[in-house]
Amino acid sequence: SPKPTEPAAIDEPTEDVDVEVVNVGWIGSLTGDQAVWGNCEFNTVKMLFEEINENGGLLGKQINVIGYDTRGDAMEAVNAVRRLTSQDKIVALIGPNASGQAIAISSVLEEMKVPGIATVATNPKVTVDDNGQVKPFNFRVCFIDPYQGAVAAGYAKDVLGFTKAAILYDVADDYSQGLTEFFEMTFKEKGGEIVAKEGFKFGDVDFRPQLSKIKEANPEVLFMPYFFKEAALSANQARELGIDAVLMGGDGWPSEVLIEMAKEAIEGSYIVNHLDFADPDVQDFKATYTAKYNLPVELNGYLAYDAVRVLEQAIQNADSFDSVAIRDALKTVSVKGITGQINISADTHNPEGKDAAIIKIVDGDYIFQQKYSAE
Amino acid sequence: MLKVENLNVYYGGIHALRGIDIEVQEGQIVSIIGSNGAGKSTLLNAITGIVKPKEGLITYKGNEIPRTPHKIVKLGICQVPEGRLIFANLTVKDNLMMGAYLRNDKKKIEEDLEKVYQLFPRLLERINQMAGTLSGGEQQMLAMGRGLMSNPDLILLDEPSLGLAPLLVRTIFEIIEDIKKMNKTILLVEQNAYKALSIADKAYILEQGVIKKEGIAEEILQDKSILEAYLGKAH
Amino acid sequence: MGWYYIQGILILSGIYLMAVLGLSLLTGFTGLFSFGHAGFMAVGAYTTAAMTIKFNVPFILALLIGGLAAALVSLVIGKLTLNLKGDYFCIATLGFGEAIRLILDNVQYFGGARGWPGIPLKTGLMNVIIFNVIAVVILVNLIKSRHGRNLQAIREEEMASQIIGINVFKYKMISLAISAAYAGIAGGMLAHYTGFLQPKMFQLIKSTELTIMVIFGGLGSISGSIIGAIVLTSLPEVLRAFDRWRLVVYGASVIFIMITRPQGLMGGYEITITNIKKLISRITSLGKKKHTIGGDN
Amino acid sequence: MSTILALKNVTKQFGGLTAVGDMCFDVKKDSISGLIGPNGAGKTTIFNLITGIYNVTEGEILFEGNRVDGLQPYQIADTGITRTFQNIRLFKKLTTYENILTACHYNTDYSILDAVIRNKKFRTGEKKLHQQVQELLEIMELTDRKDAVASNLPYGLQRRLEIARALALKPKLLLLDEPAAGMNPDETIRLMNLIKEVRDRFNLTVLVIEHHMDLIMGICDKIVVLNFGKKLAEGTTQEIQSNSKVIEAYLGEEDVIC
Amino acid sequence: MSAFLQQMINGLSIGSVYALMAVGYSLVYSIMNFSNFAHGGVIMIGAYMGFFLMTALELPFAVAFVLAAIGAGLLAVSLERIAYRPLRKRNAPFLYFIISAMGASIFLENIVVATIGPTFRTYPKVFSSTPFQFGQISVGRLDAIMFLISGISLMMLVYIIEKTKTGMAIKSTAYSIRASTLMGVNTDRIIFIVFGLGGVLAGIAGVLFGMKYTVYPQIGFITMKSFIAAVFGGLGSLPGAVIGSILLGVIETLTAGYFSSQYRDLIAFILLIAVLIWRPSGLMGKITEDKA
Ligand SMILES: Nc1ncnc2c1ncn2[C@@H]1O[C@H](COP(=O)(O)OP(=O)(O)OP(=O)(O)O)[C@@H](O)[C@H]1O
Ligand SMILES: Nc1ncnc2c1ncn2[C@@H]1O[C@H](COP(=O)(O)OP(=O)(O)OP(=O)(O)O)[C@@H](O)[C@H]1O
Ligand SMILES: CC(C)C[C@H](N)C(=O)O
Ligand SMILES: [Mg+2]
Ligand SMILES: [Mg+2]
Repeated sequence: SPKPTEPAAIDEPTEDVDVEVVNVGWIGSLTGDQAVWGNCEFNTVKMLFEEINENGGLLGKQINVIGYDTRGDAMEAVNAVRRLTSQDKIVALIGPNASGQAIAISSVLEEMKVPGIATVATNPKVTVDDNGQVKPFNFRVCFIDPYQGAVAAGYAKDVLGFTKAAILYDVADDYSQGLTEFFEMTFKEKGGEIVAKEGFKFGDVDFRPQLSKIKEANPEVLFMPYFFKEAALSANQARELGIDAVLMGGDGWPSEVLIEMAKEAIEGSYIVNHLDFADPDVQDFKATYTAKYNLPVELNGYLAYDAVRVLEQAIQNADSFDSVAIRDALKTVSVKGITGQINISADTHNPEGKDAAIIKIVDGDYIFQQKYSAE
Repeated sequence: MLKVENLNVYYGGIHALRGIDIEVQEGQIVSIIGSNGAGKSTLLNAITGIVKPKEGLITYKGNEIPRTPHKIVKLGICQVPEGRLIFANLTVKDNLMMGAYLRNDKKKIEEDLEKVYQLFPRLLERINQMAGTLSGGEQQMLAMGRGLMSNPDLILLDEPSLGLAPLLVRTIFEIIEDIKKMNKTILLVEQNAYKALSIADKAYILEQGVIKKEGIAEEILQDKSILEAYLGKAH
Repeated sequence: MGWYYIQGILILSGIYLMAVLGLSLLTGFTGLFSFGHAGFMAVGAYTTAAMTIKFNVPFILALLIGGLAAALVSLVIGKLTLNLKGDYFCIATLGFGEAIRLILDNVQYFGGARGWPGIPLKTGLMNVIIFNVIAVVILVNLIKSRHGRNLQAIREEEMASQIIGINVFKYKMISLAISAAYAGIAGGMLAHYTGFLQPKMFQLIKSTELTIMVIFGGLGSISGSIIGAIVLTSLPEVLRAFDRWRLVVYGASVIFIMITRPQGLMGGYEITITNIKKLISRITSLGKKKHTIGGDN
Repeated sequence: MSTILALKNVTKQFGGLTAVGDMCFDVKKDSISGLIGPNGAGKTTIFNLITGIYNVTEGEILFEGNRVDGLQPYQIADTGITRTFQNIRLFKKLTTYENILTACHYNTDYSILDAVIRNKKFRTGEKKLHQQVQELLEIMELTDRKDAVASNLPYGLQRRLEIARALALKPKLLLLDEPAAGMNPDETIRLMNLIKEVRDRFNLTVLVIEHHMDLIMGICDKIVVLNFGKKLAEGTTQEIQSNSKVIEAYLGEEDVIC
Repeated sequence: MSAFLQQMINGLSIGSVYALMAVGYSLVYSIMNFSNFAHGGVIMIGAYMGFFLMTALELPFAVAFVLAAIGAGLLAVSLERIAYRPLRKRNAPFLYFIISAMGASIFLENIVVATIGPTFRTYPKVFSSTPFQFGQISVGRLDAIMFLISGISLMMLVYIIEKTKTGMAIKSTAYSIRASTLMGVNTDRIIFIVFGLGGVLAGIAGVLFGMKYTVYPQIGFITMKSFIAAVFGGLGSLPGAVIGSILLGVIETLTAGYFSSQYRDLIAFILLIAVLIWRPSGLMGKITEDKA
């Protein structure tokens, strides 16, 4: 796997921002369960800024990307952002690749007044605090979980026609909890019934006690809003226990690893995704990336791509590398990304009106079904 | 049978043995006496390889002894250590069986076990007790018994009478003489100098890591000046 | 390297030092090994944060309340486990430490397992230093008193301590409670330094790190603990340049220290004015020969 | 002379084994009494019972007329009983001085808070302790070894240090468990004199376990003989020396050499 | 009823995973008297060895399995040489061993991250994933195999320790290396055997664990549970380790199944503490009284 840039290679950053090189930060999982994603995201960010640099840079300056590993850990993420904002003097941050870390770092970004663009962190609290106030320096390029949960529930109920759903979720993860909450809400609103709801904790590998309980409840669809490793293990164990419900997941699923680990178990499952991987719009990027890194593009790559585009646009609009100016520009950015048109809303700092893509796993492949949007 | 030449042992900066020479003939009882801290235990430990001498040669039956204790034991040398070092977590019986660890002659082992029980009937009574809960004296008996179980040719005894009741002290010395009769050789370290000298063939007096006197045990026992100088004025 | 960054490392070192000082009392001077101190840190951290955020208590006061809360929890734990021997005590504390974390995992009021972001940043270099100076003074004075000697007697030989009239259980309790209070305050400072709390921060590995620091510095040496805390807190930061080899190096160094210098850096010696004087006179009398502090092997 | 310690029908069982059975005896104030008997007779067990390390299975132990069985060891030390151990138990890594100083802790009562703020109470208290240590070091002739680490002391001195440490408590009753074990005859005699001296100086009562008969016969006012956890005999040295049961079970026929 | 039975089966199967790990753990504890926290690391390496032998070298499962077990045994033995022996020669207190072991475990985990990479790997399929079906109740094939293997290895170990001379030497070495040496025991060899056996067990556990779940650098983490199980049963007691593991597995499962899955781990730790308070040396551990 590719090596992240060595932070040691960076020369003493000068206090003055007006130098030839400007630092942009990235954080995410380079190790740990989601390393596949984090690495792809980091690679993407580096690749795009290299391209930008080759084309003369931004506002006449070269961009240097500094990235740190969070091991998927919220605390590490906080430490890394502290270092990026204080020592490395970044002007903006891209990442991290999960809500748990994104929520944890949001207050540091606020304190240091450096804008951050989350890639795939879908939990609402990433950009909005408990009181519904928007966090001035936190942005994202993906849709959010109330939407994602509603799409999943709506599709399960309205399109697939299931009325009895069960949920297994990760209690230690903001993303999983959020998605569960919104799935449950919509599914019930639509007249469906949640027949079982069971939790586990990040790090668990055995889900059979919970699955046995779920089996008793006899659901038609089992919603599994968490990441691919746990998804694969729990899918295998569910089948082993004789659960034949249709499985359904969120954007935590799409990954080669999932198929590799649980090909048979997840056959025929549905996923709510950010995009259709076969969309002609994304093929260019896919090709360049694969040519450069000899690796497939993971989900995060596409959103990281859009995050870079959004940041690029904002810097140009701001015509400055001042963090606050970039923040102000971000509030009104509108660019055509590869996952759709991205219009950041000044009220929520989320992109408005992005459709979700429903994907079905057929013969070990992610097959696009339709764009679906919850009303 | 056993010959120690120019043995020097150090503990860090402490020069515990300074050029010791001793010789033990087959079938003899050789006593080593000397006050606390003279280096008696250190000498025995050096012979069995527990402490590594800095200098010196130890030969057993004409060959230089190996360096690791378990190989030395295999030659038929057995130490009944000071402070007993019984296996507190094993039963009395298992402790005795550990003594016979290197032996494979089942029958003979059973016989020897009987013999030990005869010598120390108390051990038979406590056969399944955890050795750690034995009284001090009982532990001493066990250590002796365990030593005998290895059926050694040369047996090194480090203060075997320590903490024993008077009657038992006598028994122990009788046993030592019995062992000698079984054609074994004994190197005995004792505080109880009179007893030790009276059963020994030969004796060494060790003071501060140096051999101060050696000779026929009986002669030393007669020599009032030596007794006063090295063994205290009590007698 | 910016001052802000160095300051960060110093603050973090100071925070761990606080916990290490407490653990040093327990481990170095009382001979009890705990693998549950992360649990006490957690209690302190969450209590302090709750005080400042939910009840608007001033920071310093909140820290003290956090320490107190940890001490109280430790008393309950001590009552149940201090009679256990050696490794079983160690394991029981491990169990308690993990239990505290797992309970916090389920306290939704504090964000549960997902964590608690947005804690105000109040821990600064100044208050960390002041707290540590006070902590050291208290510790030194305690150790150099009959109470401290009683603790050391317990470390050396428990049964003999009983026989000379030391209420072993009570003194172990005191030692545990004080060390838990230190850990609790450290936890409170940590909460207000990172601005984010998550039960996962207080896993077993954190307790281990604290113990490693104490042992690294040398059991029974306060100056050793201070050096241990600072060196080992900054080490992972310094090693960041090693990227993914960082923790490999860290793990290897831990083994290396254990097998080469198991008595720790200071080996039970203290840096005091008299010792320094002694050392200087020794160095001068030795001429140009190089010498390390604390001398002995 | 009044009774200071009394054992009344004391029994101690380990599982099925009765280590001490129905034991009764008194110790008179200011006396030196001996406790002898074959190995495993239950002598050390009796010490362990008196000092609260083991709980009695049955019976009562009275010290100065009050029950002490059931108390914790440190509470028993509080009442004025202390001991030495058959297997030396010093604070191994502390110096001679520190060993004694620690044991002196009784003689001052400043609190932890006093210690932390180093007030007057603390300072006068500490001063008193250090004086006491000096005295004890002199009496026990340990002054020149005061900075030696306990575990490096020769065996004989370690035993002496254990006694010094016990004396630091200013006990009323001192229990010595084989204080002369591992000592040569000369050292044994010196120890004997020391015990007498200490008894007079500190107004102590002493109960001693020994297998060295010179010592026992030389200093004891009274001797209790145990066998198999039961009392075999009790009396003066002459009585015991001529008691045929004792000779048979313990002393043996011939004249015993220490 | 069938739901309950299914949960019991789940519990037994989780318990036998713990048991496989706990037995090796306990074995080392029984002789070295310290908790070898590096055991988890050895399990992890064992799992990787099995994986690479099967995928990169395309060896048949049985061969890979045996080689991985041997490899893990060798690793454990070398760890002993490097990280513990110097301490042993110095009579260091048990805590130093624990710390050294933790260092080793950090080292092993991260060396894998640094070299092989942090992603997890999936074993090729060896056993069919269709479970044995008994009416409503299903028993995974791999589970049955694991249960069997834990049982067999335990019996073999108990036999070695209780019935052979080597076993007695293991026990005596556990108590005092010095005294054992004086009995003619080659204590270095005994320790070699113990670590080797512990390592082999770890290797077996690793491969089976990897097949059942996946292989990733943090597998060692799960050994925390087996460690609890071992304490539970009484450290150093092998049957205790197995009984503790099975109990823990069942209790955890029942907690998750009938109470709340969130409290699963908490219950485990509370149980640990309760057992220690009730029986300070675990269910089957020996209680030793200090003798003055
Ligand atoms: N492990 C050790 N480390 C340091 N010094 C030691 C060690 N063992 C013994 N010594 C020292 O070496 C010297 C000789 O000790 P040794 O035990 O051989 O004497 P001894 O004649 O057996 O005495 P005793 O009659 O008390 O058993 C003593 O000064 C002792 O303090
Ligand atoms: N904790 C224990 N568990 C079981 N048995 C014990 C325990 N402590 C002592 N015993 C037994 O009680 C008996 C008396 O032991 P004790 O130590 O009191 O003997 P002693 O008279 O001091 O002998 P010695 O003179 O040899 O020291 C012994 O048989 C011993 O095995
Ligand atoms: C990569 C994504 C699955 C991350 C997820 N949407 C989150 O917010 O945590
Ligand atoms: Mg000796
Ligand atoms: Mg005794």
